[in-house]
Amino acid sequence: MPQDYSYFPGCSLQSTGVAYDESVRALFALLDLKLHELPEWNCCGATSYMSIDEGSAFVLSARNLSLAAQAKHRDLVTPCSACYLVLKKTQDYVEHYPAIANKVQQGLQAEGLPPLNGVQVRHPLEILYNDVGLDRIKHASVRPWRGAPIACYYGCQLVRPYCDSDQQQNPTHMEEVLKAAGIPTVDFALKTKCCGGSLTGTIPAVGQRLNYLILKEAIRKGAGAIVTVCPLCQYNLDAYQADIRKSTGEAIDIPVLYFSQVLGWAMGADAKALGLQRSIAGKQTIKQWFAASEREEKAHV
Amino acid sequence: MSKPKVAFYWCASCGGCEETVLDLAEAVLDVVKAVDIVFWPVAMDFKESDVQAMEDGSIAVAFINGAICNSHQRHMAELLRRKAQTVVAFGACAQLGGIPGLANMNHHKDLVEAIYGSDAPQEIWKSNGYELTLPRFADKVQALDRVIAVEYYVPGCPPTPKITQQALDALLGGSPPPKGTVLAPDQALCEDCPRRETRPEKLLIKEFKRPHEIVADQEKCLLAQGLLCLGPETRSGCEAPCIKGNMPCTGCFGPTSRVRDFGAKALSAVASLADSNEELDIERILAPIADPVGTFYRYSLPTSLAGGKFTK
Amino acid sequence: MPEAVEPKILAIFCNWCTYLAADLAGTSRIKYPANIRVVRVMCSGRVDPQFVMDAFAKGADGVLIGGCHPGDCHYQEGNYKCLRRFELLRRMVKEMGIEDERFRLEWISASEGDRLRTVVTDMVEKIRPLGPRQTLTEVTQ
Amino acid sequence: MSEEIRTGVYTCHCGSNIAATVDVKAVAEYAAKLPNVVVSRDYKYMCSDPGQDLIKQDIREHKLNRIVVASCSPHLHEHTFRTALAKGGLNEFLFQMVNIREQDSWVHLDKPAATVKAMDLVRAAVCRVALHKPLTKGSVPIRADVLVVGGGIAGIHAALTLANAGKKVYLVEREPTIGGHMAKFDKTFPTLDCAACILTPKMSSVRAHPNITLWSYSEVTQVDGYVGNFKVTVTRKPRYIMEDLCVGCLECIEACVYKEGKFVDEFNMGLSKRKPIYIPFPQAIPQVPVIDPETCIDFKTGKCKKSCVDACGERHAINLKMKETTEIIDVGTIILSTGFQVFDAHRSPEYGYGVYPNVYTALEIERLVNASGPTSGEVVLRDGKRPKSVAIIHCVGSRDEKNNRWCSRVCCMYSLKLAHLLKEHTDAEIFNFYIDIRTPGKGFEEFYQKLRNEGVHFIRGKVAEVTDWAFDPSEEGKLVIRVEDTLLGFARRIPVDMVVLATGLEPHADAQEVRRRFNLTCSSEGFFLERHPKLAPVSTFTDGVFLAGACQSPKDIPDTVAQAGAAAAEALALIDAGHVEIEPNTAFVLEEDCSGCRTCIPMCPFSAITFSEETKLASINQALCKGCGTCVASCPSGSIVQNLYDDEEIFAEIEGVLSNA
Amino acid sequence: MATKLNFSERTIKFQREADPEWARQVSEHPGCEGLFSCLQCGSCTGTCPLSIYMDYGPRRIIGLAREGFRKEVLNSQTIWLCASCYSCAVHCPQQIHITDVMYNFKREAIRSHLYPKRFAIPVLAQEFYNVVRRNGRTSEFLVVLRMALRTNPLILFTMWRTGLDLLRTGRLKLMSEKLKHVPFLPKEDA
Repeated sequence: MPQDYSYFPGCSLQSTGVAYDESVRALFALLDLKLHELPEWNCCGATSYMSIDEGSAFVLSARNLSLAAQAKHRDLVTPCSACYLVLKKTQDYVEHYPAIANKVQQGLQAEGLPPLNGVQVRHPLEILYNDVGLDRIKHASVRPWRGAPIACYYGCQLVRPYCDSDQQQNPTHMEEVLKAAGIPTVDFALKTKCCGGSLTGTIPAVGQRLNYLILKEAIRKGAGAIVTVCPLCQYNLDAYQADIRKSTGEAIDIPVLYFSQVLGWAMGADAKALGLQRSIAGKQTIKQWFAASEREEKAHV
Repeated sequence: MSKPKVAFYWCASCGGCEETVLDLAEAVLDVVKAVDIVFWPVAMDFKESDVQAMEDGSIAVAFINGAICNSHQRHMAELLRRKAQTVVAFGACAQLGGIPGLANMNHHKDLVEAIYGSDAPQEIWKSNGYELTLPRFADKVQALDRVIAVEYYVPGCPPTPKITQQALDALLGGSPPPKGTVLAPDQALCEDCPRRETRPEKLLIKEFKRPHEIVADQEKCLLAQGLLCLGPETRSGCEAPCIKGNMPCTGCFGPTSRVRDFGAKALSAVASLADSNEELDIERILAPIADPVGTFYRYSLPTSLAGGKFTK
Repeated sequence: MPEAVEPKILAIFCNWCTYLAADLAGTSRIKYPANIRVVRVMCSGRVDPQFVMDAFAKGADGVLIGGCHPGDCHYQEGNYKCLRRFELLRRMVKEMGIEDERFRLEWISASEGDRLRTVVTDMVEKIRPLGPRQTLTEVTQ
Repeated sequence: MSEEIRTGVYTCHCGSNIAATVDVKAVAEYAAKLPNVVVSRDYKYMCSDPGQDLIKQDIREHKLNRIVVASCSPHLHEHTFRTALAKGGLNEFLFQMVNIREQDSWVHLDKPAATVKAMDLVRAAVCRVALHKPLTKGSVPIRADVLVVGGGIAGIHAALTLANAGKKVYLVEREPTIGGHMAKFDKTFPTLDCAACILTPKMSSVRAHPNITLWSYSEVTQVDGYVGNFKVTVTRKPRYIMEDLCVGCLECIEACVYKEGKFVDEFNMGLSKRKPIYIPFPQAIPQVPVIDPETCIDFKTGKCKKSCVDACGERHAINLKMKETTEIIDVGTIILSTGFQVFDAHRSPEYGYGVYPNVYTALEIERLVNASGPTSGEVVLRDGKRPKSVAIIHCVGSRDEKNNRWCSRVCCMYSLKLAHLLKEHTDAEIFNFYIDIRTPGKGFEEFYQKLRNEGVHFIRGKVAEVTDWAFDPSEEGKLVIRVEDTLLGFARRIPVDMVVLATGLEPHADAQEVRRRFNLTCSSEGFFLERHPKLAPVSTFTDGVFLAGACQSPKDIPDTVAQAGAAAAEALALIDAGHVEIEPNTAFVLEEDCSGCRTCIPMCPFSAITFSEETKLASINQALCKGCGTCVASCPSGSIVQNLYDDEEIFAEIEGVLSNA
Repeated sequence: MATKLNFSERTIKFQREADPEWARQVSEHPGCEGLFSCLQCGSCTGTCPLSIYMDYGPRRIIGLAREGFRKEVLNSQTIWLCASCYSCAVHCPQQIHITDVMYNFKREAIRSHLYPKRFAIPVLAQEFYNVVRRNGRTSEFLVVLRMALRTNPLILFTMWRTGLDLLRTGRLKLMSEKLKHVPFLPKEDA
């Protein structure tokens, strides 16, 4: 099992998703896994870019893969689901379409970069499931869970169409990992439904409606919080709850967290190190659930 | 009555075939008694000019050993062809191309350069004010019958004295065999092998060995011990001296008349014995056969279907 | 530059799998390059390395042997014998100057008309850039 | 051999099949100039009577002694032309066929290149045929006994047909009873006759027929030999109850220490429980229970009071020490009717099978509506309630690149049938979701019309998902179908109580093993491959082995029965001919040349080559040799030759193909 | 409620309005190969979370495309509403990469200027593209700001609360980051 990974945070993890970056780093540190951030990484060439210029979108993405091919560790971790999909898609298209491979090759050559051989694109969840394993997670989890059951929300990009470790239509790794850490979960049918992506900004009526459906169904199934694997999902579900309350008149206020935050907590990390203060919705719940026990407080002093 | 005239000549070969004639021992006296040797550069002082002076067709049998690899050898072969009624390709080199024929895996220019480096002799050679014209290399080493018509073949590297004696008897006797005959039995060596009985009925091989790797059992079929013995592929007639010496047959008597390409056929038979159906395992079993061309075409590359390396 | 001559590939196919796959490609109207010439034998186990040497000696630009998948031989094990010979023969043929691309053994079952197309197309595409081969007679002259 | 070779070459247009891509005239003109060619003609259809007459006539008039026909695959018409030669007075093997249709005109677009290819192939054949020798076909006698593998409706029908014709039949079935899938069905479409009513009499006839030996709970584990004389090994699993002693009173089941069923009942698709000692269904044949050692207490712990043995009493039919046995039988022909398996609905997770309890497969519904099923024909949900609305989703696992590409052919009709039966039993609102409705059988379209008139909904659209996501209060507690109604052009959400998945048919998981055991080929989807899709639909490439039923492709009961009859007829035709002709392409040792090296002996998979201790030579038993030629290729001294595929013939063909036109 | 009847709209298509050659070209683009194998089963539209807002939905877009109705496809709002969640592609029984087909249409629509000028989605894509080309990375703040300015500046007023929340929780980066070395990128020959 590798202990060292190259790390590609992606643009979102530097702004709206900064808590994701913090918590993944904290969680990996607790598990003795080292992340080596790629130097000078660039935008993955995601959705919006792809809509304009396919050729250079693949080059952009390939540039990161190529940086990883140069790096010491060929397992490239990216927590952002969109980045994960684009990087994997790039590998797939370069492999299957000679025309795209040529274009990418030319782009890399112009930059003096090597071809993208042998890089394995990984997601932290999949690393926890496959490399760390449920057993170790169980042993590393020291804090009993004090909150309500959680709805695991995968969103779309991580599980399809390039996902090869979990089931595309009904993924279960997040539930299994949380369960191993002693965190109860609820099942809900919308766990891979789209959060609306950038539509929340461009056509709020549509985008926020999708968020509303997901939040509502999770609550209907008895979840006290939603846990995500994607910075955009977290942002959409978290940041617009006030707007949704206003437009629907329903009192929805539910924390939307990253799986790395709740797991990090179970393994004893500090709330601040996990960026738990950065959530917008469900602030009261977060305060209750993630208050360190008195004994821990004392130990700290 | 004048005795039939016989000539011996030596082209590209090691000289072993000439030795065989001497190895007839006392019997050579009978030969000398029966025939009149008119040309034998290795043993007697005749010159080319003496042959030139002979009438065409005046030699009864010319025994030519060695392959043809340069212009002089070709010239001599053509000369003897004119002077002789019957030409016998004597020994593996003349019959099949022989060991010199392995040169066909390279271009002769490369070979010369590898051996002599920048000092390679030129066709016109000047030294101390003298000038010498050296024979020119042929593009390919050839067996004798690719250069001149040949009536008979005596196989072997070298032919054994016994088979040589039989050849002489047959040719000088009253009823010579049909032209084109290889003067040895048309069956494979196993027929004659002293270890024939010890070959298992269903022999398959898990591991091929090279002779230096094991001390071979003196009685048992060598192939059954994993040694690559080409007896099953090779024409008999030698009476298996190598095998009696506990060494596997390397195929100097060449193929039977029903096989077009000794090397390919030998490869087929040998590889078929690899005892596995798994690609990687088969590769492993056959790996000890490090040099298939040298192993299977040791004596016959020029007369193989390929004739040598396929060049572009 | 010499005129580009289309490579000619000698294919030796077993009667029960690969020859039928070629028939199926026909009935399915699957298109592939017209560079192969099929000689039918009953089993790939019948393929004598002499045939391969002969084909290359006569100027074939490639030789393709087609047999049933491992375990599927109509005669139970003939394709394994073919595989054994091929493993050694390809080494020898390579030593004699024939590029790997020119000599292939492929398992193609009777239902794989499409795979036949893939194999033939791929082989032709890989041989074409190697240029034409000369026959032995051309070399020696 | 001083005979003058006089070859006739015939190039076929095959209408425009060949002529459209190959310049047939040019090929014929080219062939005329080849060595030994005396006559070269082209003709519209060489396989037609006038085409064949042309050959016969030329043989007489031009004293032809070699014939080459360039047309289609030898697998199609080699036999036709050989017969024409024989009728023309020439040995039928002085013939070579050139395949310029399947392997030339149909696969190439470039006419000049295809024409040159045809010329190359014709030249090769002309070179080769000159070396052909006259040969005589061999013949092997056919044993009259037949093996039928698989006791579904196909196997039952084939076995009865043969047995009625007086042939001895071995019927081998892997399950404890015959009947196959049909035994599980309730009604059959489109006539709605009860499956049991038409099947059970046939099952009883199998048991009663003096010519049929029925081995249930048994599997064919090895097949040796060839057409006319197969040696078949059958492994008989122990059922722990002696078939010959049991009278089928079933008192042992009653007496079992388990008072109620406790284990998954396979026959009822897990909708009910059975005991460790059980009979699959009341009309099972043979009418003999079976003990499942996986669940029987005595097998697991050795501590059972064995009340079943007591109940059997003096009959002593229960033998807990029974062991697996093997039977070896000799048969002349084999009919394979091994059937199909149902697509596993778990593989389409979007439909929630295994997640939501009220999602059923069609076969489960067959049991549910069946009067002898687990609920005695009462259609109820898992909680015992009657469904008020039912969705039937078509094409589950079929017509889908991710699962099975093919149309399973029976699902449309059985879905309509289940729609009718469910409507009849529950009066629920029924929704059929389909991509295309396929009803091309006798009475099928009429049945579809009847269903429309019954008020069943037909919504054209592949269901996207089945969830319990209640978005609207009307959806609480229901299963919600989300689908685009493609004819109306909008997405719909339809809440239902029950979902039925019309799962498709696919080859058995072990079809590949079975195929190898019987030396068959599979088509790309894994069903057994017939010899020719139109002209030899029940034959296979292994002579003497025939196919019946869904092991060849999905089919409904009428087609299955028809095919089983055809397979039986083919077997009978062979048996009644008494013998079968075999190709003379065997190998033989040139004894005067053999050195006795024994290289050939392990090459032969049929043990046809033996080494004689007297002569010290190898020899090939012509009856055992199947003509693969592997020994020929490996004989180190070239002392084995093969008819029709001799070295010289192949060398000539290679030379011909590689010389340039 | 009375509906006003309107007889001036006709819904017939003449074959001259179709461009089969365009359909063929689309099907040759990487990822779009499956175009012609579509069964029109509707599982894409059925599973699409946004199809209920679309004018055609993915199934009909595929149908229009393979018949060559270029104008209808490129002018549709369906292609812009696609959020690229790949649900259609995963469900498609013919394994058509519908999402990639949509990308292809989006690019062609932008190249051919076939979208409403102030339509936020393509504008957002363009701004994203411009920022990445300039800086090597994106900046959410900058992209959204520029998109709003180009489409409907008033929208910024509805965003103030979210912006404030983000600022308060340290999730809004006002300064955009620029790589030391911005990668050279070829431009698609538009």
